Amino acid sequence: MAAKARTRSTAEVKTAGGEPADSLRGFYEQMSLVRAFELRSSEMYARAKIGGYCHLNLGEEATVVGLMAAIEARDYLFTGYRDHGYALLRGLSPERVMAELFGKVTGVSGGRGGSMHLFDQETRLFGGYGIVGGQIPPATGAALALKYQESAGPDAAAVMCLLGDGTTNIGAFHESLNLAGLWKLPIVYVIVNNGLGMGTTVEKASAEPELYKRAASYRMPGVRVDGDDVLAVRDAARDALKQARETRQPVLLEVMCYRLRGHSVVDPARYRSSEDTTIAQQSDPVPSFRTELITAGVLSEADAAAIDEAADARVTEAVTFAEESPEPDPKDLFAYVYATAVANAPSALPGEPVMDAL
Amino acid sequence: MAAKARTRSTAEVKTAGGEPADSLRGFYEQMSLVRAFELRSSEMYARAKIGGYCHLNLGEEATVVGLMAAIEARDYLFTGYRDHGYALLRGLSPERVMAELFGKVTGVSGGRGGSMHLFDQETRLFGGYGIVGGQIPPATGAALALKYQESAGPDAAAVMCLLGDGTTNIGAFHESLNLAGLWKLPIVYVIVNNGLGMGTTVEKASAEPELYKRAASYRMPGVRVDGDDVLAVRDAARDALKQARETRQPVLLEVMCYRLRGHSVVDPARYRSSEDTTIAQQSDPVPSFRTELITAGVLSEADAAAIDEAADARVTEAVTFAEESPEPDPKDLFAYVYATAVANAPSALPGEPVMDAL
Amino acid sequence: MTDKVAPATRTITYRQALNETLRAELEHDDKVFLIGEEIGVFEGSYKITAGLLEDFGPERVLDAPIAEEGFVGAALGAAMLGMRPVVEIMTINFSLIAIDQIVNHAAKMRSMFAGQVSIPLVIRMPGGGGQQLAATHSQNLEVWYAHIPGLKVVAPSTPADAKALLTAAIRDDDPVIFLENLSLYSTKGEVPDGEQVAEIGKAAVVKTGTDLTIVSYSRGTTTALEVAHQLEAEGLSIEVVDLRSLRPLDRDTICGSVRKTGHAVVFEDDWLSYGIGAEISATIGEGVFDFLDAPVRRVAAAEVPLPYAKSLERTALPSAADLARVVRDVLNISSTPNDK
Amino acid sequence: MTDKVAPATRTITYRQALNETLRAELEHDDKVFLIGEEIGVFEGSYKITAGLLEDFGPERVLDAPIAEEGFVGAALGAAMLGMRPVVEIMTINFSLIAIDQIVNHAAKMRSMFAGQVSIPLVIRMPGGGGQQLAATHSQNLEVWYAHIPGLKVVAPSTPADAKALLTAAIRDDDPVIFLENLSLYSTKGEVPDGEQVAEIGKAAVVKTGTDLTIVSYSRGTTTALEVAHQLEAEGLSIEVVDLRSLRPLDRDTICGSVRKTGHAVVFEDDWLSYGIGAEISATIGEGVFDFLDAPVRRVAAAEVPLPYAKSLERTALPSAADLARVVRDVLNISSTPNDK
Ligand SMILES: Cc1ncc(C[n+]2csc(CCOP(=O)(O)OP(=O)(O)O)c2C)c(N)n1
Ligand SMILES: Cc1ncc(C[n+]2csc(CCOP(=O)(O)OP(=O)(O)O)c2C)c(N)n1
Ligand SMILES: [Mg+2]
Ligand SMILES: [Mg+2]
Repeated sequence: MAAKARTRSTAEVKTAGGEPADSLRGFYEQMSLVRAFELRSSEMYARAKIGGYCHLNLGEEATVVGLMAAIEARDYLFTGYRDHGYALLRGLSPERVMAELFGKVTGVSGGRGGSMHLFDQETRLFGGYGIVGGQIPPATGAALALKYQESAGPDAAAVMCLLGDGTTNIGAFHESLNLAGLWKLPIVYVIVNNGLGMGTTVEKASAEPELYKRAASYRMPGVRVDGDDVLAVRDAARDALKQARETRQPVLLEVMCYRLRGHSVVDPARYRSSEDTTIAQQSDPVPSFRTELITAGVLSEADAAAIDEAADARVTEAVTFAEESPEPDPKDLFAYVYATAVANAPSALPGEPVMDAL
Repeated sequence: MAAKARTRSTAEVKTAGGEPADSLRGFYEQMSLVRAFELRSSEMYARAKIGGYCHLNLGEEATVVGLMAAIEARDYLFTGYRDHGYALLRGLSPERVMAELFGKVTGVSGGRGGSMHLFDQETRLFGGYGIVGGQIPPATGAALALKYQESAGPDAAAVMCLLGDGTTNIGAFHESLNLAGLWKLPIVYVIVNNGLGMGTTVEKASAEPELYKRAASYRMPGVRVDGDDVLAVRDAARDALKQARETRQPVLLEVMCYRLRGHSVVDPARYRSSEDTTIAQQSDPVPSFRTELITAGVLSEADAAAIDEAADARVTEAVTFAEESPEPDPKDLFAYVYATAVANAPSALPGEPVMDAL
Repeated sequence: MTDKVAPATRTITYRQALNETLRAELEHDDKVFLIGEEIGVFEGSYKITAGLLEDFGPERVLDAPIAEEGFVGAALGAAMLGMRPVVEIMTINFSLIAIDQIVNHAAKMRSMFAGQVSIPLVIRMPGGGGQQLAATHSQNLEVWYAHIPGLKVVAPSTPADAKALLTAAIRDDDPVIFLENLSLYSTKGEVPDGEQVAEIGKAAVVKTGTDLTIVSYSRGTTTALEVAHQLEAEGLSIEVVDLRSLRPLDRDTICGSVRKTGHAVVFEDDWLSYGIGAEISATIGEGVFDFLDAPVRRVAAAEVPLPYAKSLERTALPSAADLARVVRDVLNISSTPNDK
Repeated sequence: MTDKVAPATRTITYRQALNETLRAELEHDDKVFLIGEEIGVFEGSYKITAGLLEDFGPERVLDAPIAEEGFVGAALGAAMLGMRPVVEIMTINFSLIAIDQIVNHAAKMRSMFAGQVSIPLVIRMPGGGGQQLAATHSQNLEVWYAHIPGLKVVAPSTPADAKALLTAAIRDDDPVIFLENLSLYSTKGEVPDGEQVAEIGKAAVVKTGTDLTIVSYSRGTTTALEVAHQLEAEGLSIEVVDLRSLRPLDRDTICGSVRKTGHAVVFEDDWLSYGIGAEISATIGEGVFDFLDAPVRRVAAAEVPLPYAKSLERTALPSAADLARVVRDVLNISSTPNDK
């Protein structure tokens, strides 16, 4: 019902709204890459190449592409554990992302973080966090650091902090948004509202399910946008980032989208109603964006097919790279525990006498 | 400035608004008792009869009296650490409250809780909590239990949960109000907004300093009332409790008042501007309510003086009782650790061998 | 365990034992209710509560938003009014968000209010590594809870103990931390039919032996038994003490065993320094000093945030092979006291 | 401590040493900033930051709302971008609200992200009982932090160490938990002038002796020294080891001392079971088993939520008298091994 209200009619699509064909084509390429990567991740998980938990962006591709089109290279990005697509579009190679999922030393986090903990200092992808809401205070602090380090203005950096709808109910959300509002920090909090936190609907989790309204508790603008509309997402995010960087006005942006499959790869999502599943499938942004671009004459069927194939090939290369990469060397187990070396740091392996290991 | 806006002109006072003289007189007696008790607590602290932290309701008497006039005996009350006045008006004898502050076995919490942790099962004063915000989740859970235990209606019980303005910025506030809004729990959250959390003003602590507005994040009514106006407080609280007990609609009620002195007995509050101090003193509800009642002919000067003297005498009795009461017996150190006895429960005193104590 | 005459048994998983016990207690006492994230519609992240929402309805099986501090504290408040909530925290790692309510509130209220209120609250949560869940999702923080007066902390290692300790925990009038382990859920064991109520605070000698005592708990006990049986083939007689309860700690049973064997090794899944094994070792050192023929050794996890990569995870976690090696070491050391 | 040639010294309080060090580090590095509740306008709940807001302004001395998880996490985030935040949590009891950010995030990030980010973060907080602050405000939870890889945990006992360890902590590129103690703030000691940078991870023998080693830290060390001096009058020669760093733990210094004295007592303010002393005892038991003439004993707090009433509080907390009694006990036991 709430879901239905969010269904977007193709008539609203803005492809004709002056967006250059190149850019549209680029967006489709990105969506196609994320889709291909996630489908392959699912397959690799089933083949036990990937372990632990693995959460996919399937169904959220327009949101991922729109947000990543808005963020600048100088900005910092913090996300939850559903992070593959963002890492790819932040500029990390599919090879290094897939290698991380495989737990290989060539992975973005050296194989130590896995799917939930993608991090890259260079592209300012500042994690990948598995504890619900855990990313929100550090993201807020990154914005605080920016305030120390540079002045507001169009060239200033900002922080984008992604979180799920279910995550808005945790204390860290409240504490952090209050700090940002109080201290006027350059940060945009983006609620990727896919309607579900595992199996619980927004309506069963949030007393105020129109989540953008929660911004008012912090005198912060709250904005909601259709997450299946890549251009709308990009524009809303760009706008929010502009406020953050130019006037230090933090913003809460809610992006409405759908999760196409289960919460994680292993979840068959039996709890979902068939109506809900149908809506999610009908709203799938990848085929619908494809159709739109073809209808608008931006792509031919053949172009689109070629893009999809290229994406798939790219992911195949990534899998090969991941497969062939070495695992981290057990000798390096203690390598990164401390940045400043310290006397008596533990280095015993299980069963080693405590005194010998000194 | 924000403080000025809260100053109440005597013209607004509702003493003439049909409230029976007896009831008004009773309120003054209560205010006078709280005032006398708190002044004496301060003195006893200075004389080292009271230890630890000691937070007073000085300046908040109209709020205390108004709230306690609204709550019914069947309702449950949870408060923070600034709890003496509430305990007194909940019906606990000044003797047992003072004895608790003195750390005596006759105290309401057996001398184990002290000033911050007043608890009485019989009058449903459910604590007294020293961790900021710590009372909010349990209070919410008490309301959940009520929902299991009885149906809504005018005779149903409800929970009143008191908290300070500074406390609205902690995660537990957000998580709890969301649960109450979501599950429709019979609870009234009362923000006793005295403008300060220790030395920090509301404006420096809360991005949205009009705290009652935060109710909107939980689709909950938010109400603000003048805390120097005992009748207004009582009426607003009664109204809120009515919604809680009859329709299970939780309410956030903000009561605007002033802290007359420092955060705790030992705080000289040097950080307060003289303007702010002046406003607090001018708004002092005890002398102004006294004057109002005398002006309205409810009390004569002599009546008022007699009430103040009686309150003082009552507190003197309490001090004598507390002085003469015994300290808890060290032999009872382990008495209340567990309700269900259990094998091997620790009972060693410092330095006793672990094995002997078994 | 109760000492009734041997009831009929069935072989079921640890998961099923928990599920059946929750069901039985929901039936047994209408003050019991379950609360936690995804325990209803989703049937629990690890499916411990499968079928319970359907049979008991949303009041008795209450799905909570992601708000550990809020809903754990709410369960505590409900317990103050006489309800008997059984909380599921999805894993022990997330309990850090609720720990103020658990340690500063649930554990302290009864004492602080001089016995005027009791807290019949159970908090169930699994811990443990080895599932490639990486550093934040693989912890064994049981020692934190075991350190806190006012809590009771149990950590069953078998389906039968899971049943009997969970029943005891739910019927206990104090806050009980009930520690499960991800890698135990699918393990099987014989479970007696009918009501079984364990005595909290008691360890068990789960295998007798004369040469050396292995002390362990939860997942570790299953490995300890495996190693003990394997070493039997080599002619070593190993006793295994399963702690079952971390607080209170049954020092008599531990020391009684080591007094007999003269040798002890602790096997634990947490980090070595300041872990559970430290207290066990200290207890043995103090309690049976004169009977100890060799230093107490601890086999514990390497002190690193646990990495995701299998190669590193495997290296960091204590294994049966590590335990067997240390047991042999200790027994050698005792036969030639000067080789260290 | 540094090994420069004896600089001039002044006798100041522990509080003043902290205050001066914060001032010096704010001057020394403009990436350093202070954040915490009531540290500015109010000058700190315990006045450690007195005068700093006035001199460094609200950007360098940042008053935070009551939101421990939020502002501790924010400090962590600022550290990720190269700032060097020094957080004050009003007391260790309130750190429970922030502990997910400290343990699940600050401690793990560097490892989990393969060294791509460092966390130069200091979290200062006092602990300790004895002030009649009751159960929720009197805890010594240092063992929780000491158990966590990725953190460094220090607990200075003197004004000089407070200065040198705080300087080291602020200049260290890892998260450092800096443990203060309410009852140490007004204690005095000689503090060398000029820059002093301690080596984290090293214990110190603060008094030499030959009969028995007392191991302690923070407030406990002051009591240990007092008792050691008092027992000297009775002809006992007591060595005192001040741990200074709880993680890493300097096992060499502890074991080196006990190897010499053959006897050890741990004096600690936390609860006995699973406390700091458990690890010290286990370490000694394993490290110098063959040199130990008597069981290691622990003098620790009674295992109750600490009551407010003075009569009970005094009974529950370990005192100099308790320590002296146990030291005598241990030395007697060693002279007549069969009396236990
Ligand atoms: C503190 C904490 N509690 C619970 C979990 C388990 N958990 C992982 S994801 C999730 C649901 C989050 O939903 P949402 O915020 O909507 O994000 P989505 O998965 O839909 O992207 C839960 C409960 C966790 N990781 N951390
Ligand atoms: C979690 C926690 N953080 C900090 C403190 C220290 N503290 C005690 S009272 C207080 C201020 C609370 O202010 P407010 O909520 O406005 O209540 P008031 O004292 O004004 O009644 C603070 C910071 C605490 N007790 N608990
Ligand atoms: Mg979601
Ligand atoms: Mg206040």
